[in-house]
Amino acid sequence: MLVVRSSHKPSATKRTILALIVGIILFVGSNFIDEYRIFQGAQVAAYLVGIVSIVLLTGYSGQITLGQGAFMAVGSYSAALAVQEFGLPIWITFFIAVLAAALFGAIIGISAGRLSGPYLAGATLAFAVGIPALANAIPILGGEQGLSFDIGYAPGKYADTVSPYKWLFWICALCAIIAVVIAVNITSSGLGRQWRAVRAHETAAALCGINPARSKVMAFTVSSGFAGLAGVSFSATVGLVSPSGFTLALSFLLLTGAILGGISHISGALGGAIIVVIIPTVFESWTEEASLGVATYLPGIIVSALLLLSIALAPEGPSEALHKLRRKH
Amino acid sequence: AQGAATPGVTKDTITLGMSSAQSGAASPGYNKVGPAMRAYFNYINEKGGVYGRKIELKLEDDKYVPTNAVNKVNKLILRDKVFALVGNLGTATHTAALKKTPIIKQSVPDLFVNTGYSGFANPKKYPTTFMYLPSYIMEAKIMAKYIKDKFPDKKVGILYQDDDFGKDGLAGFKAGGLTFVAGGTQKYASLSQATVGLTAQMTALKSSGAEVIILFGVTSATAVAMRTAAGLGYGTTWGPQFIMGSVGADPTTLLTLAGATTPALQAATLRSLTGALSLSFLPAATDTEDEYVKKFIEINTTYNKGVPWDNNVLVGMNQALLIVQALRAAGENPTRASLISALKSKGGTFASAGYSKLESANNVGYTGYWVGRYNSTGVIAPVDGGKPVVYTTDSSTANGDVAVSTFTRPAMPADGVPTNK
Amino acid sequence: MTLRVRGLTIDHGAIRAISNATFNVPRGSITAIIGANGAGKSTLLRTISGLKRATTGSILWDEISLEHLQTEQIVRRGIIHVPEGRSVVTELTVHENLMLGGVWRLRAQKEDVAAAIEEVYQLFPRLNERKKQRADTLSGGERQMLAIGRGLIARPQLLLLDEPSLGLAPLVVEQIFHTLSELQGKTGMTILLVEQNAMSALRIASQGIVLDQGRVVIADNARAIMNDTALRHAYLGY
Amino acid sequence: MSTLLSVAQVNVTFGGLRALKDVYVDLHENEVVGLIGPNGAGKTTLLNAMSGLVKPNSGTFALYGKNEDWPRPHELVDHGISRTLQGVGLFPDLTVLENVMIGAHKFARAGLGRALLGRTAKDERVLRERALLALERVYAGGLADRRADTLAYPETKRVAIARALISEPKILLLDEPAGGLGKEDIDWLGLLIKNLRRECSIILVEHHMDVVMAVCERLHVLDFGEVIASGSAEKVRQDPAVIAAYLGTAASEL
Amino acid sequence: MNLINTLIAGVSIGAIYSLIAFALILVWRSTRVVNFAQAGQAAFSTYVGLSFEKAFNNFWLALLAAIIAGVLVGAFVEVVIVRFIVKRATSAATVTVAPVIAMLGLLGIFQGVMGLIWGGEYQAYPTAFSRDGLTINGSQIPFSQNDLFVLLTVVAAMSVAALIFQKTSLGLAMRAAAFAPEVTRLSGIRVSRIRTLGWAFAGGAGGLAGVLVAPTTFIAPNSFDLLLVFGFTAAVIGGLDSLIGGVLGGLALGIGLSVVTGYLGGSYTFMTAFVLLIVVLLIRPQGILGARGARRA
Ligand SMILES: Nc1ncnc2c1ncn2[C@@H]1O[C@H](COP(=O)(O)OP(=O)(O)OP(=O)(O)O)[C@@H](O)[C@H]1O
Ligand SMILES: Nc1ncnc2c1ncn2[C@@H]1O[C@H](COP(=O)(O)OP(=O)(O)OP(=O)(O)O)[C@@H](O)[C@H]1O
Ligand SMILES: [Mg+2]
Ligand SMILES: [Mg+2]
Repeated sequence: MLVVRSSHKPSATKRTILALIVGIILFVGSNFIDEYRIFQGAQVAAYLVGIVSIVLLTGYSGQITLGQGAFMAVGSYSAALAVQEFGLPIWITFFIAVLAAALFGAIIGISAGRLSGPYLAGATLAFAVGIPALANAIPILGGEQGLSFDIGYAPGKYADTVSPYKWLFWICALCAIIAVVIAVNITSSGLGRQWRAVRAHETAAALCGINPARSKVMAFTVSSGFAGLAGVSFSATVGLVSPSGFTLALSFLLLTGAILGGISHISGALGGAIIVVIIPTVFESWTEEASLGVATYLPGIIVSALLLLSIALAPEGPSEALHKLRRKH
Repeated sequence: AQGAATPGVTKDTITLGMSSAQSGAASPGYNKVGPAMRAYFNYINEKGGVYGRKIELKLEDDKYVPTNAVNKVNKLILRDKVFALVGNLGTATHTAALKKTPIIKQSVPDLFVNTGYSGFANPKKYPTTFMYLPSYIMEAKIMAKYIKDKFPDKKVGILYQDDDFGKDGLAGFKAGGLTFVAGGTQKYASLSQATVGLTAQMTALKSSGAEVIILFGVTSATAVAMRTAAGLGYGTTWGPQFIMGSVGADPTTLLTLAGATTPALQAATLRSLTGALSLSFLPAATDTEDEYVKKFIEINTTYNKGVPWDNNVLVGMNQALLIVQALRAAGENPTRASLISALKSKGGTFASAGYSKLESANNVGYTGYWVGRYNSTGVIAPVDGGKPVVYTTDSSTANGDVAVSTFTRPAMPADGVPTNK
Repeated sequence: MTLRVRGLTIDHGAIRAISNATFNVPRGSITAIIGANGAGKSTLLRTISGLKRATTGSILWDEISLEHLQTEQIVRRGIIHVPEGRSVVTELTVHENLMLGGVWRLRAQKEDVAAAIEEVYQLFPRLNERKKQRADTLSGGERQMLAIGRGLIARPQLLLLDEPSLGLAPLVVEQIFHTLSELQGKTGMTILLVEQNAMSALRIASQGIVLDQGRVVIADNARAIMNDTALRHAYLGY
Repeated sequence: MSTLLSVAQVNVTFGGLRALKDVYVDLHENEVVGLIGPNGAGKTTLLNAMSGLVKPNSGTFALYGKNEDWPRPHELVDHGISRTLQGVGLFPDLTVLENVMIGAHKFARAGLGRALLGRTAKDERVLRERALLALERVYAGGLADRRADTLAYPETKRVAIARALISEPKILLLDEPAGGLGKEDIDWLGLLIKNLRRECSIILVEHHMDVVMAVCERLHVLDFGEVIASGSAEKVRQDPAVIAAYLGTAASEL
Repeated sequence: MNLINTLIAGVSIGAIYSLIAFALILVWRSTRVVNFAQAGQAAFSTYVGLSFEKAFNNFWLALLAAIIAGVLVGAFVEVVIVRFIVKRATSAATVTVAPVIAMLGLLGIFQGVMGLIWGGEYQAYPTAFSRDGLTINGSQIPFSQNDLFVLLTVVAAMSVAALIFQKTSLGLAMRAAAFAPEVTRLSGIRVSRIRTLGWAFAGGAGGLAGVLVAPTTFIAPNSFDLLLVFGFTAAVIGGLDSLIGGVLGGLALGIGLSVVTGYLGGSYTFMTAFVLLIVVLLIRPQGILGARGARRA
């Protein structure tokens, strides 16, 4: 007898309902939390989208990226330009950011699609350093000061009652929820499966009718689109799009978040985002009263050591490690 | 407001906040400013504080990254509920903070921002923000005036940092009526001087025939430029007059960079520095005769243990001295509003080490510079010997009025403890 | 020098690959280990060469127990393992792969290594033709030849061969088995041969060990196993 | 009897090495053609040329009676050609079911847009059903949820065949399917190939002569990149050149 | 004239990228890890050198100290950290990324420790030879005795390393251990020791590179970070597996950047590196001298 097992993953509809519930919880919950936490929540949401974009590209499609910050920059600058030059409403610029970054990703992906491993890492690294430096040189992009990107206040009569942080948080959280739902849609569809197949064995995938080059460029494009969204969310929290916002350190931080959360699952991204936002703050506050040198360098050392430790102990991320542990017992 | 307590002020404390680069690539030098301020506050606290209240400084590290700055300033205002922000560092970082934190909305006093970007001195846009440094435009105008006066027929070249800092400078030079020799306008990107060097630029400057060369960049770039120049024959076959902006001429840093602490390099270092001109608005940290410098060194030794005295410590202590006076002027029961209005009305009269007037009335910082020359021991002293001649101007790019300042610096309060009202 | 295996049990996590195996491989013999896919043959060889640790039991070679030695140390005692799956270093050339097999032998033996490489080239002329080519451009069978060749360079005293005939042309298989038995006769080395191709293996072996789901079910004279039809049906599928 | 696939005058060189010289092979409907020859003779290279993994220097490629350009690997499936790899070539970190579903790629209708919106449920159901059927066919239905890298060797071979069959090929290229298998599995494989003949034609590269002789009508023998013999299995087996180059004494045992 | 000067300046800075590329390639070839912590490791060794320099005022002694420090640090890093990470991160998703992240973490630790020990200030490092531009036909060119020394050292170090890799048993063992640890162990080679040795070598090379580079860039906990980006770019352009490729890649990058910086301005420097890299890789995805990819089936 042939039984068609239902997949263990919830269907798209279930996912959407789940997302709605999460959204409502966040919406209601945001009224009971202090402003600073809400602001940090918005940051976490922005990082979350960035990490998701890395998980898609590196975790699923197997293309390593050290320069996701550059794609975020492309998205953010496009959005800010759209406001500045054409006076477009802010909400449209979120789409523009996604499209612009995706387009850019497609172009870069066409060349990067031929590279692998450290060669790709090298190219993305150079890109990550190059883009902010370039932005600095192009006058229309506002130099070091960058461009303003202000999502403003809640509309109409809510402008006075809803604090700007809540407004910011809602927008960033909405972006993050949409991003996660779409990302999960992709990874649980044939598309995600194809990416993983190409990652695992390019030749075998080709013989199954998948065009590996196309598949890789597609992953690059989609991931860049997410990065673009991360970029605007991120810029919304700063109110500004500037070269110093998209340093190599940002790209590395996101990658770190992706690894710590678990690079092979979208589910880890939230954990990763929380870690990269919260952990440094915690250690900084510990060492605040220490002497100058110690206060300057100790937090960095602790965070780095923690990072090393977690990679050595759970390279797949905490969820996978727990899973393995459970299987053992 | 009536009834509601002023944030950051309790019966016996006043809490201030500061966000600056304590670590990361931009931090060296600047990361001494905050601790120096704290050291001075501790000194004051020991002397009874401000009307009995002890001053606490919360120091946050933003690594010179705008996102971090927003996060940290938000933390200071929303979480730590500081009374005022003091000495925040950086243009892009602070622009972001002004946008995405409640500085303006909650009227948080935002004192003595540590940047020369003139745009912050804009009471309409940023009613609570006060500058500290003279603007880059002022500096360039003063430099232009000095060069036109002292080197009237010489060909002038410039190396500037290719960003807003350098561009502000260029605008100032233009306003000052300075023209550059063909091929004598060279720029570098802020990250590239360490990785690609400045050979291309310095070679071009040399072949342009410039006799006076302005170095309008950060200190590390100045050092690379000087060193590259040495390789091109500076001091032997090539003898241009170098003149450096204040940002790129922090003497301690410059000396270290050039190798003053490395025996093999000392002689060459001093040779290449000797004779170079530089602009400053505070006394030289090496000027131990200066009453302010003297007192600050004293305080540094006891309250900032282990931190060597240098220009950055001077900057921090001087800021702290101004802040204490502002807090006193705000009254026995200070509010954010009273602090701002006190600063506006009385800031110009505060005692400080600065040789020019503090234009707090218009949210502007110091307004003048003096020109100094490095001698053969690596110490900077006024060009013509004796007291420094201070030039003053404003930040407008429209008129180039630069005048010798008539401002006389107030004397140091007794024992370095302000008693103003 | 006999290989003595006593009460050997080996686990892959929850999977017991070998349970309580006890047998001897007499010096100078060819012993064939046969059994179905998954019987534990490879695991056994990997444990002897120290790539895998046993759960319990002991392995003695030359009265020295091997189970706590590192692979390198085991190799230096003359025990050479040619693992299954055409294991070569794909990024090195054919010649370099062969040289690798002799790297650990000291300088004094350099010439002997050269001679051994020559012998391998004679055994597999194909490899000689492909000398300078990177191993990842070889055909499947050529790779297998190279893997076996690398093992022979070290002039083993105990040679562990895991499915050497895999993917080789019938003529070559014949030739390899022939060479093995010849080499054995000439040098007196001991060979432990794992094979799917049970009949060919037993034909050159003096002893056969049949593994079934990790247990030694038979350890007997090779000829006896071949002639026992019932046994062949039960475990070898003929 | 019509010709499904024929290649002729195929030449492949790697650097200075001529791996294939004027090689030809043709394949008729519902037949199994064996491709044998010594190691390094060029068998895999020929399959690679036919499947676009190697670019021939010259040669013609005709499919269903029409001359075509040499295909690119991912176009094979659309031409109705499936191939297994000499190694096993599964995707190790995918489940068995997923592995086989990848093979059914060409039946998927949903594009990027639907994937983004999560509207792929129908597609997924169709692919899953097909994949399970394909797995059942090679008696591997029970393995569906296992990760491919946890399978035993014979199981991987079965899954690889299922993955090749799921796209309903007209032409199947098998590269050493019996390598490393035990007697029982080999017997089963021979049977499967025989059965498959009813729905497709097969080119079989194999060193296990008993399988080859049991299932192949015709044989092509390659040596040093050249066809040294071709014709009915019976005839080729007794060809002295083939015996000398390839079979050895095994010829007499068949 | 200006163009020639620009090109010459490019060679002298290119030599430095080559050096960094050299250290990266050494580690890559012997362990298949791209060592992003190299920047920190090299800076650390250079600080040790600087301490010696200050204490004894002897360049060569300091150089020796830096190299030895580099060797020790390299070995330490391999034994204490890399080994575990390489062993644990084996799944398809993590095998390439985890070591990269680990190296970034290591970089963070290095920088912090250096800051604690030596402070954050940029410091100058002396040169062995004069930095004054050589005079040719009466005109001074932007290429000094010291630049010549650096260039020759790079070429010499590369040649020695290439010789070791290509011609000695040790080199063979290193290459084999990098790609196929198991077969290598089965060939009687102590793979773990060989890997440690590879890291030690590369660490020493990093120390050498640091001391030669430091005079041009200053030394600070993070002063080599961007140089590493360029060194990595150079290595990738040259083909990560080829030491000679690393030299060529470094020189090509140096000259390219010098020309662009000289004629267009420093803002385009980083973008140029990216464009150059992409152009080279589009033509040869394996880099100028990299080996061709393996056969696919
Ligand atoms: N790395 C591993 N992890 C988990 N289980 C393993 C591992 N290697 C082998 N096994 C299991 O151990 C058992 C014995 O495997 P082994 O490879 O030794 O068999 P074999 O007789 O060599 O088979 P074959 O003829 O297919 O090579 C099998 O059930 C196999 O699934
Ligand atoms: N990319 C390549 N570069 C150089 N030589 C190659 C390349 N690919 C294959 N060859 C050579 O071409 C010849 C044919 O190889 P092929 O893989 O087709 O052999 P085969 O007949 O399949 O052998 P086997 O039965 O051992 O699998 C071999 O000698 C091989 O070394
Ligand atoms: Mg086996
Ligand atoms: Mg083959």
